[in-house]
Amino acid sequence: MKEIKYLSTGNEACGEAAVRAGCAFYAGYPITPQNELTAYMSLRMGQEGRTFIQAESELAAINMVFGASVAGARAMTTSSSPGISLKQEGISYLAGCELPAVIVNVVRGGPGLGNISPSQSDYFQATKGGGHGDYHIIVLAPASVQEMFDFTYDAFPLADKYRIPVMVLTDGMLGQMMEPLQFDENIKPPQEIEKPWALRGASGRDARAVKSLMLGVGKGSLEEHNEKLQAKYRQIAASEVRVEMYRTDDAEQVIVAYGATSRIGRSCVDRLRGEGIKVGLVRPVTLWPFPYDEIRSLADKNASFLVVEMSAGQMVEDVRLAVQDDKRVSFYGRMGGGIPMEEDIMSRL
Amino acid sequence: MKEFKKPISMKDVPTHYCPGCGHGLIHRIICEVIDELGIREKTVAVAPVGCAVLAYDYWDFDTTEAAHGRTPAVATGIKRVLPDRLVFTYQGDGDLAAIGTSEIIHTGNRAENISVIFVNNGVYGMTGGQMAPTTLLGQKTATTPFTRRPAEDGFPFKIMEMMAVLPGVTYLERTSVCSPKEVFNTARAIKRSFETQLENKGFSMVEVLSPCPTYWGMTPLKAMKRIEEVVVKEYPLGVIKG
Amino acid sequence: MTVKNIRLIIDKERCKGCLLCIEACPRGVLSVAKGINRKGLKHVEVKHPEKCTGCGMCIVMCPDCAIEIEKES
Amino acid sequence: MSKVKEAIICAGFGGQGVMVLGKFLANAGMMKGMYVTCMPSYGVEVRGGTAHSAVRIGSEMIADPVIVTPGTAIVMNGPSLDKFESRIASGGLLILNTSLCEHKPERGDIEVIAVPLSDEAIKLGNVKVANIVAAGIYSAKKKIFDRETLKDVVVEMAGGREELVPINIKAVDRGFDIVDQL
Repeated sequence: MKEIKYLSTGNEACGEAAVRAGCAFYAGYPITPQNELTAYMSLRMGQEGRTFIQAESELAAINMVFGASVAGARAMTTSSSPGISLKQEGISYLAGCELPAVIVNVVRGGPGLGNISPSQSDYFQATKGGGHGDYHIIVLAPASVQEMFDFTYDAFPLADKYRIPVMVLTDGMLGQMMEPLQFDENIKPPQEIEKPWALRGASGRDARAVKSLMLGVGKGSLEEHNEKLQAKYRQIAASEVRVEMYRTDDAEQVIVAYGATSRIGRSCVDRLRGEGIKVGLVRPVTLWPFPYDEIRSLADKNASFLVVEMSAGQMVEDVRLAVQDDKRVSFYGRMGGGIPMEEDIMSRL
Repeated sequence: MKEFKKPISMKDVPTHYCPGCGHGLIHRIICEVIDELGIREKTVAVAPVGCAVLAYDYWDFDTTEAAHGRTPAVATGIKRVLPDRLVFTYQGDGDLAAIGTSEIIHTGNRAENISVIFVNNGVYGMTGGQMAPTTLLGQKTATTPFTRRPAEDGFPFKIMEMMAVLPGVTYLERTSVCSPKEVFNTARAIKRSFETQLENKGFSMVEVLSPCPTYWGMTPLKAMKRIEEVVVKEYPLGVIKG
Repeated sequence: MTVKNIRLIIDKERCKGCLLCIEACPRGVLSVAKGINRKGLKHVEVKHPEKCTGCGMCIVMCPDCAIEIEKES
Repeated sequence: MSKVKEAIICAGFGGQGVMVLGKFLANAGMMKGMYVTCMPSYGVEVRGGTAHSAVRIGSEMIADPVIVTPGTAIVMNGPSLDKFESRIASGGLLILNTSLCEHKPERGDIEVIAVPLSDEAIKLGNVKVANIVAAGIYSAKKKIFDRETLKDVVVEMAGGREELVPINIKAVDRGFDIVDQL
């Protein structure tokens, strides 16, 4: 093993992870603040002799990824909020067809064009479906440049294993900032698994279709298909929750924050602990599946919760679902690109 | 001695299409060409949204289904991953010339080495006979109750002529299925399109003028006559490029 | 080479009665049947098999793969 | 290691290498085994003519890469002085490029090192190394990294343009010399 370490932006770390994870196909479209990622992929995919396409739109990009995934390739697209809204159509089709794909959302402020500052206002869209129909995608929320790499790398085998789109939900701050990035120079792509469902030509077997239109009744009906999807989602919820519990064992007050905001939350915990105040941090790493049980176990110990987000309050609804006592859940959020300040968080504890 | 029978690339099931619908004909023509070229096992097709969405129920080769209009984008993804397969899209005029205009133009402009079979019947069939971009002036549809008038609805969309200016586009031809002669001609054109792809010569597209007796409000025979006498005046047959 | 025993077969359950084959046939072999098929559709039948030369124009125009020809030489 | 908690803003015109300067200092911190973040200004601001990068270097994990109140501002032109002078922490450090700034800073509660950085760079042979002279000044003043570390970073960041290494090393030295002569 030979570790390499260098200063990288989050966007480039994400791109490098995709290359290292064996991403064979990338399609993207320019949008700030993820442009470095598309540019990086154009260089690296070209160097590796893999496919990079600058699509004519986000709609085209996600559907190119759909095609590459149908053909059995590890495929990725990346964008930022307005572009991800356009991609929702394709994500719904990927979910319906049970196709793996990796989608990175470097979130910016909204609604509409909003601004290009960091934001966490796409939480609902990412975790509650986003497009039409009953579906979920796995959502990973990195909080550092290193995790931009690690989680993107992990997203590919997760997508393959469950035949599901996996989203890396990050923001303009994590995408643009530079931090040390370290990984094994000889890191191998995660083991490719058989994709017996892929369409590569009906050679030596019956022809088949990859589709999401289910007009039949009984066997092969949409209801049956959705039951199957839901069973898969239950399985993922049971086995893929990731959460970081920081100094929560004896915590009377718990900050719940993910991604960039969790960094501020952690710093608040350290400072308040220094003053003898029993504060902890829960950082959901998977936003879907959400760590309901972990938060509930703290609620059972009578902790109260302060949810901090760069939004008007989206994840707070999941925390309320977990705690089931609204009086013990409070919220602090910023909505215009401002990052919650430590003083503002600590004054609420 | 030669027998006339169903192509082996066609599943032995009845189609859901209306009597006299051109889709059944064009499906069969494609399957005959695939049989003739012996490429059934290396074909991956992309079905559109529209009446032909269920094409995979009739074609006995691998087929996926794209979101409305994104058909060429999906085909692009497949072809880039599997460059040695025959990849084609099958699209109606709503899918290709309305919601998917951007995808078709850019896929052609990228010189994607795929084939496009564009079925122009001048209406939206699946949704109930609404105006398509290709609807003729003076034609009555569910959404042009006073007929298509340029001031309100614009003009019939000649997508092939527009595509012709793109350097990435290798071969364009417009055919019809209104008579046995034209059916043979369509088969020849589709074969040429597939061969263009198999020889790595780039993007090609065959527009097939096709009848929709149901939403044209006429018998299948009259619909064929209408193509022959009326539709071809707006959409002249022949090689447009290549 | 002479052709004997041309057999024109119409799958009436598949036929939707569009009549494109009748128009295509140069020798008036086909006509509309009196009855209907199980889908309730008027369908085409072979009325004058003796006139058929096996040219296949009917098949060329059939949107439903409802016609086949078998020949023995 | 003593506790380090540096917050630096590097600001100037686009093309003055303030992004490179931020990355340069962050790289030096990383080489010293410290936690670092470097946050470029991006988007609209870049097109507006002035650009800046925010660098944190610390012996503990860094929460927020955004810097509202920098402990140090390295200011390469006049408009950036207008923008950042008021934000520098009381008792903080301002390194000012007087070659491209006609007015003087007004704050009395900060330490100011005013040097014609662009002219110094021209004397060395390339106006573009003004940023590295500034890095030398910062490092000499704060004593967080030594000359050799900075020179290692110069080599590390050369990225195929090795011909630029000698002049950048001279720029590092010049920065240290300027502080020695204060």
